[in-house]
Amino acid sequence: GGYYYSLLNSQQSQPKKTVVVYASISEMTSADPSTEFSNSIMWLAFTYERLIYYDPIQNKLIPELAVSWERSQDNLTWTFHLRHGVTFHDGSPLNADAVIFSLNRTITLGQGAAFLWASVKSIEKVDDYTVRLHLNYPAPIDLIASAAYASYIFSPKVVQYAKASNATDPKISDWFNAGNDAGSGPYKLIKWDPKNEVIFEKYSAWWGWNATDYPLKSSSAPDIFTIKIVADAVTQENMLLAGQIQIAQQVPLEDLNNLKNNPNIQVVTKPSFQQLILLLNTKKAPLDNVLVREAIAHAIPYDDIVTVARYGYARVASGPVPYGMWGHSDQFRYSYNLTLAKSLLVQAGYPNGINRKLLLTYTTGDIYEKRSAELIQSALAQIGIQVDVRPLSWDEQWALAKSGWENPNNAQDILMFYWWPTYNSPFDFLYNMFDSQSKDFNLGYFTNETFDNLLSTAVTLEGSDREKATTLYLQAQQIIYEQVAGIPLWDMTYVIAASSSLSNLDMAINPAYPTVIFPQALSLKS
Amino acid sequence: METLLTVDDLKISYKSGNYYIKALDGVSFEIKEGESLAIVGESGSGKSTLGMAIARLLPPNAIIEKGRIVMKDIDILNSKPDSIRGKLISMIPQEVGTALSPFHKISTVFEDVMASENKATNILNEASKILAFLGFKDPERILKSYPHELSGGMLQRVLLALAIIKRPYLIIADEPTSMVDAPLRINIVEILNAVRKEFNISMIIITHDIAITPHLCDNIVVMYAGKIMEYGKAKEIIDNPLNPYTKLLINSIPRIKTATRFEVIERKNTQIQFYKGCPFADRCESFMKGICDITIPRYTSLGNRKVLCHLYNDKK
Amino acid sequence: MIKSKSLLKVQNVTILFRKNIGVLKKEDMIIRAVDGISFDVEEGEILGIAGESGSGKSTLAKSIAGLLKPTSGIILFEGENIYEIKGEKYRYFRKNVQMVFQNPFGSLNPSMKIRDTLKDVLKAAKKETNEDVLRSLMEFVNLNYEILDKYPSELSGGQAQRVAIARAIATQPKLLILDEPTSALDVSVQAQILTLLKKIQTEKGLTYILISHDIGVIRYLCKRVIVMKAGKIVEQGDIEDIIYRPKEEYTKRLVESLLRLYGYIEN
Amino acid sequence: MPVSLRYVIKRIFYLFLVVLGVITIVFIATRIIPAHPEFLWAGPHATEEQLQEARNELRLNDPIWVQYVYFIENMLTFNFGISWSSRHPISQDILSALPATLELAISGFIIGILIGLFLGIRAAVKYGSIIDKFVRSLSISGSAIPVFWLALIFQLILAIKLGILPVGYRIDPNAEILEGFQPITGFYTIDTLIEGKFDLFLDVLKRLLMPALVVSVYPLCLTARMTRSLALETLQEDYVRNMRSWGVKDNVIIRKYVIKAVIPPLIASLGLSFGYALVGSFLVEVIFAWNGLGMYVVHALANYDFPAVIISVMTVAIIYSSINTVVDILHAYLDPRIRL
Amino acid sequence: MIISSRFIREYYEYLKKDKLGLTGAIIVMIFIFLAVFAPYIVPYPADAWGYAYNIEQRLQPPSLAHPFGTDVYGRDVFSRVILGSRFSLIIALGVVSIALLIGVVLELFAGYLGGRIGTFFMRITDMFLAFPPILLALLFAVVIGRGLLNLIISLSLAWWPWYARLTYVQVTTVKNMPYIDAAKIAGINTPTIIFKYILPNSLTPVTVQAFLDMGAAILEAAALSFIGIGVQPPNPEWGLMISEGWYLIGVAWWISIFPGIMLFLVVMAFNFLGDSFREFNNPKVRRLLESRGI
Ligand SMILES: Nc1ncnc2c1ncn2[C@@H]1O[C@H](COP(=O)(O)OP(=O)(O)OP(=O)(O)O)[C@@H](O)[C@H]1O
Ligand SMILES: Nc1ncnc2c1ncn2[C@@H]1O[C@H](COP(=O)(O)OP(=O)(O)OP(=O)(O)O)[C@@H](O)[C@H]1O
Ligand SMILES: [Mg+2]
Ligand SMILES: [Mg+2]
Repeated sequence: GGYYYSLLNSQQSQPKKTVVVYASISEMTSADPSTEFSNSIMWLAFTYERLIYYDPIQNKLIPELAVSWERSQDNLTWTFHLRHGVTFHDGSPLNADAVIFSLNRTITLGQGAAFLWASVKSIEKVDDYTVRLHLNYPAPIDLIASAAYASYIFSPKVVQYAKASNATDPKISDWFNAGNDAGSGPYKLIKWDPKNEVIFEKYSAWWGWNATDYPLKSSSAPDIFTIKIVADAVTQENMLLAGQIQIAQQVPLEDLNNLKNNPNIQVVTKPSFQQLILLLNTKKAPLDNVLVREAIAHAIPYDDIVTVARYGYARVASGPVPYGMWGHSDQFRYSYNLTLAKSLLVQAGYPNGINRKLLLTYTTGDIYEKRSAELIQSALAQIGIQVDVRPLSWDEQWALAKSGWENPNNAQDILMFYWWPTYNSPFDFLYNMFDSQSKDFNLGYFTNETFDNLLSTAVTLEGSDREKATTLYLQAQQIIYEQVAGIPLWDMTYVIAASSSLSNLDMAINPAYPTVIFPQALSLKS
Repeated sequence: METLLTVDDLKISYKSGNYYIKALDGVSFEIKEGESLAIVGESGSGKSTLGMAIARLLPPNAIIEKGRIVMKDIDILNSKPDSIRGKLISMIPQEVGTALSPFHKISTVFEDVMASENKATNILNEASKILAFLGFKDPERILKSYPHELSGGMLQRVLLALAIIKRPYLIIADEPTSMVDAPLRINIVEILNAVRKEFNISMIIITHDIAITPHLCDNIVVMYAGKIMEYGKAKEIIDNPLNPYTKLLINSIPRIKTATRFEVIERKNTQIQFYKGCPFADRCESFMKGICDITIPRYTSLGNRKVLCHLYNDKK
Repeated sequence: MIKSKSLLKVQNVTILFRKNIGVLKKEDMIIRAVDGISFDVEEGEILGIAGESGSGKSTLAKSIAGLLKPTSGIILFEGENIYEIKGEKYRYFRKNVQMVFQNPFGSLNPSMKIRDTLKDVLKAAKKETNEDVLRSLMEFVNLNYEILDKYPSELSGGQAQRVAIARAIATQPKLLILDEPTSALDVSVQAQILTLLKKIQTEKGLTYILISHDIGVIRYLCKRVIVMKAGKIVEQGDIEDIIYRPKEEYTKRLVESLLRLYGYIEN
Repeated sequence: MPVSLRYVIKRIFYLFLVVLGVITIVFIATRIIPAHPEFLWAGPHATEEQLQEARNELRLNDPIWVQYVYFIENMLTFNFGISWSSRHPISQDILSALPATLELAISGFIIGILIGLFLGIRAAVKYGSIIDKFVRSLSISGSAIPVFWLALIFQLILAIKLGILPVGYRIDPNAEILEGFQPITGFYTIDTLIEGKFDLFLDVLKRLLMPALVVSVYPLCLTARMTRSLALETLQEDYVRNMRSWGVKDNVIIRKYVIKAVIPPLIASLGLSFGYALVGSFLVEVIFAWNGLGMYVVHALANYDFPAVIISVMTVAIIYSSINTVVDILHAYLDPRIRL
Repeated sequence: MIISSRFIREYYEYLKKDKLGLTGAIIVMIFIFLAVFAPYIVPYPADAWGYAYNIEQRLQPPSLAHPFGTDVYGRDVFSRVILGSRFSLIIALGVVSIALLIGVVLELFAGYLGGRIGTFFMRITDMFLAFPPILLALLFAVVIGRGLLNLIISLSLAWWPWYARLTYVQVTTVKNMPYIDAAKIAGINTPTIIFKYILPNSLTPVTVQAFLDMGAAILEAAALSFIGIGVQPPNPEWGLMISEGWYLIGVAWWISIFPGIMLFLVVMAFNFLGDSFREFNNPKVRRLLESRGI
């Protein structure tokens, strides 16, 4: 024993590194900043940087890699002035070439959220630190440049590192997925085990540690930041209580009162842009009948669902655009009214309820969805609609739903899923879930020409006339509301439980970058 | 000759669920030093129970209700089993196939049997000597074997060696010759006689095989339903059985030289509850002819012999 | 003297057992349980078969009873090869050759009442199965009819063996094979069973094949005896001749030791 | 006395047959029972391309026996396909999860066997006493406890309410960064010792303790029950009575003869015990966030990742059969009567 | 037949002396009663079936109105736990009887016929025995899908080989018993021999095992439901309830503790009963037991 102890002490005599462990419910996905469109946002967001950082609460755009930007009168040209003295983790400098390389790669690969850049015609290098984007039609490039996906800038040297022939060579993707990063963010990736843990080390040469115009930082940020995959909320809570992790992404919400009373634990809540919504199969009987859809909308106990599913940590949704997002309105709530619902069903020609079990699918493993689905099941039973609630893996659920475009009768009747913004605009919600062109996510197969036209007009105005755009989006939402193409259930309030030894947590969380904790903003009390 | 063992009014039952099975019902007899006694009788008459009681090997559900067993002034039933087993009394088991642990060599068993004797002599030497005496040519090889590597006859002799290696005063052999061919039966009789002579050990031979008793035993105890029906010199009993059961037993042995004529009394179905009275009444001619009654008879001593039967109660 | 006709003919019967001891390919060890045996049994005769343990007596008996086809050789019952007959003839053979086993308990189905066991047998032989038949059968073997409603485990050894005998004679067979019918019983019970067997034989004129390792038992019932050793017939002939004038070495040794053992009792 | 080589070869050959059998059952379960195996492989609602890919991969256009031969070849060369939830080769996933499961199962198994053996012998020796009654009811009721529920209660009491033992994970989450711990064998108890990190070793042990105890319950009860009845039967054996009659002391008989007679049949049942430990650890892993095969399977189940589940089950079956083979050989080695 | 009145009477006598077995028998009887009458006796039948919910009553700790508290939907846990016994009973009976039927019938013929056919069937059985049963059940459940019926089928498919092996061993011993020879000699036909002579005498170990397996079947079904591939919500299966309550173990322990206790009690009762039944059928141990007056 003694031998080991002396060994141990000699190791500990070096100053101990500070560590923060963040438990994530889901596994990490891919590591390619151009194409990743899923869970890996959790770390891409601070390993890489965007041109602009967006604070949706104050609705403020904060300079990140770009110190300033301007758009032309016709809204078709955007010019970005890049920050000097920024280096990537490999030591190479950030300049116009790097930005152009990164954006071009993302756009050319065309995967993930690359569609955001659809308006871009070309990218021009003005000088070493100035980049100009030429557009086909007006688009909110400032918002797009600050998006959570497809907005990251990385070192062009990845071509050499990956021994690739050009920017779109799949070898680069392989190189990223082998656990390498080429970002400029405050933390660099040092271990990549996407199913178990991903570890980051502070990048001491980050420009932001000393920048005065950049608020998102802390002088006592942790040396090491670990994302640990803990697939279960109960375990996350236990580990947090035992001090084995410092931040829990999910704890059973019912436990929050206990946690709040615990001096070692803090609970941070923040409204989010994440919404749980039902998309109704508008092309399959009986839900092709708007009256039936309306009846369902009025038979759902929205408040109860929020209480049971989220223990109150959510707001009953009003329209597909979440609270806090521009273009949101409080006018689109359906009332919970069983008499109305029943009479609507009678009007629709179903006085004795529906003689077929409707299939509702949700993503397996998510307890909030599960509870919402089960409550809807028993609620709809009260107006004579039987529902078969079926949990499916996301891949399966998605594949089944997409098949509905070919044959709606084979698809589910009701699809329950989350939407959160790719970039911060009502367009992102409305287009993806309801536009007849959006075959990937319009999974209620809603087609409405007026609606489509309203959207296509509004989106071109986003960059120039925000107010006009807002009005058009509200009109579009009115159509969704009346047609009951989807039934938004609730907008989630993010709840993060963390050790009291952390401060500044509030700042490290940003609804525009869902699930991300920005470690550079954390302060670790000793 | 001095008396070696006295069994006095021994009563033993077995508890089986809610029932008590009477196994021995007031058994008394004596063995002299160097004497060999046969216990014969029906299956279930309590022969093994008697043997096990003497060797302190009764199963846990046996209840000794009454009686004493005394050997060399030691009260067998009230002393520690360890001080009796092996040292004073040993047993030779009947079933040779299961009589030794299949996982151990013969030598190990010898060592463990001798473990309590802190004699200076080498245990295995001692064992070899006895095995050699019992007719083994290569005792070392036997000691190195596992039981399943030996034949039945060899095992029988090994078991005998184990029983006598501590030089007990008495060995009890339960059915030493059942299921054995005639030539081997003779062989066993000879070995037992040799052992008895060489080591001056007394023997109790529990057996069905009455044919061997005149060759091996001085006296015979005939048992029936937990009672001794007749006791006496082996040859006298065989020549002249007194008790009706003994008569039946002797007459039931099929003869070789002359064709046998059995006198069989078929048991008749009667409503009398026999177990309260004379145990043999239901098969007894005298009872059926009304010569005697159902009550328990007393023992009658006729010289060396003792008989339990109404027919002799009045005589002498 | 009229030569009675032979009921059973055993001709050159050999029975082998194969034990596979191989790993990958077949490597067989062959046991010669019965090795080229021939003999005849006359109608009304009692034939004894003696021999040491493992000499193949039971194997031979099973074969004669039609349970075990010999590896070579034939067995004729009333002139018919018992392993080739079919249909009515086979049923005739089945009805007419019965067997009593050594272990009385083992040969009765433990989960059936005696009544049902007997009924099954009578039914199979297409005979009446009414109460009277059953009772008279019981009476014949000196058993109380109450036994009919008992299970084998509730009987004593002697009773069980009587039931087994009753079962065997229920079909009114011509040939009864007795494989050590008394060796599991007390001597006094053995005597009862043996007298019973003798009584049945005289009353019904049955033919017996009696297997026993106890020469005394054979002596009691049989005239003619076969002595077996290691699957072969060592000696056969009149029982008196075997005992007083044994020819073969093995028989001599056997008889000599028997005479020594029983010497005292018999004098 | 050595076990004959022939017997060992025979057993190994037999194991090979059993493995083929296992693969066959898996083949039947995945190809013959479902009407459209490609759906099972690619998920019931996969896109047409995914289905086509699956069809090619499974060679569904070939005759069934070609599929069968190809399937066996794949399985025997560890070509298990890709998990469609993790997108990794399943063989790689299994290989990384297996040590965790084995470490848990083996420790639970060892704890169970040792305590069970001890209790069983005690009970048999003191037949009918309080100890015996206790062991008998414990072993019967113990095997009635749902392991997953027991895990829950242990966690609730020892970790949450009392905070005595750490919960979740096989090692301190920061061990790697702060202590430079690098898994070598995947068995953390061994790895920490190899690397001479004694404090980490203690940490690993502490984390292992609770799940291992839960896993041990079933093998413990099984062993205790078997030991008890085996020892009881042995005490009834003729040779025990004989040895008593020759004056061998009771404690020698128990220590030397009874145990020796109990061990071989117990060893023969070790495979079964280990099977229980293995399955037990599958369920327990979920609750203790133990990153082993059980977690992997449950996760795969939740994601309808059938290939991953099926292959994992097959892997466990093969491990289980192999252990049974070793156990049989060991049994033959210990029982001098078995010589084949 | 093994289930003769004599047998039952003897077992009843035996049970009276075997306290553990008696306890088991009583609990099992209560359990069967509950399973049969649950829907009519539970205080909140709609809660029990999972049709209803009651937001005001959610997560109530045990009280007089809700002896086992309420769950996250405000459903009465007591009603659900009681109704859960119906699922467990159906599973136990279903699994054991289907497995018994397959295993016994298959090996009865295989064992009696022996030779190549017998060996062939035994090899097939061995293949199945190479899996720990619950994993084989998991494999089948994955293939044929979720839900109560599929769960029963999967478990039965995984279970029959155990009965098959027992039956095979038993049949091969029984068919060499003299009474089978005696029956053949008496000219009794083969079907009668198989069903009247071999079957009843081969059944004891299998029946004992079946008794013992009732609890195990319930337990394994609960385990499969626990990991989500057995009975589906909102049905009140115990394993499923434990799994649902696990999430709330910190705030509402009663949701998973009570179904767990119930599961434990019932399985234990079956185990006690099965164990006593086994000892009753084992003459060696029985003699010892009786002599000790246990
Ligand atoms: N352990 C036991 N428990 C209950 N009853 C027993 C036990 N041992 C023997 N008995 C009964 O006690 C009586 C006497 O048995 P014992 O074994 O002494 O007879 P035995 O004369 O040796 O018979 P055998 O010649 O068959 O060996 C019998 O009725 C028997 O059933
Ligand atoms: N089914 C079998 N398989 C293999 N060998 C057998 C079989 N039946 C008998 N044998 C062998 O055949 C030989 C003769 O056996 P059999 O039972 O006929 O002898 P037996 O003379 O009746 O002996 P016992 O007097 O002990 O009853 C023995 O060596 C025995 O091991
Ligand atoms: Mg005896
Ligand atoms: Mg024989």
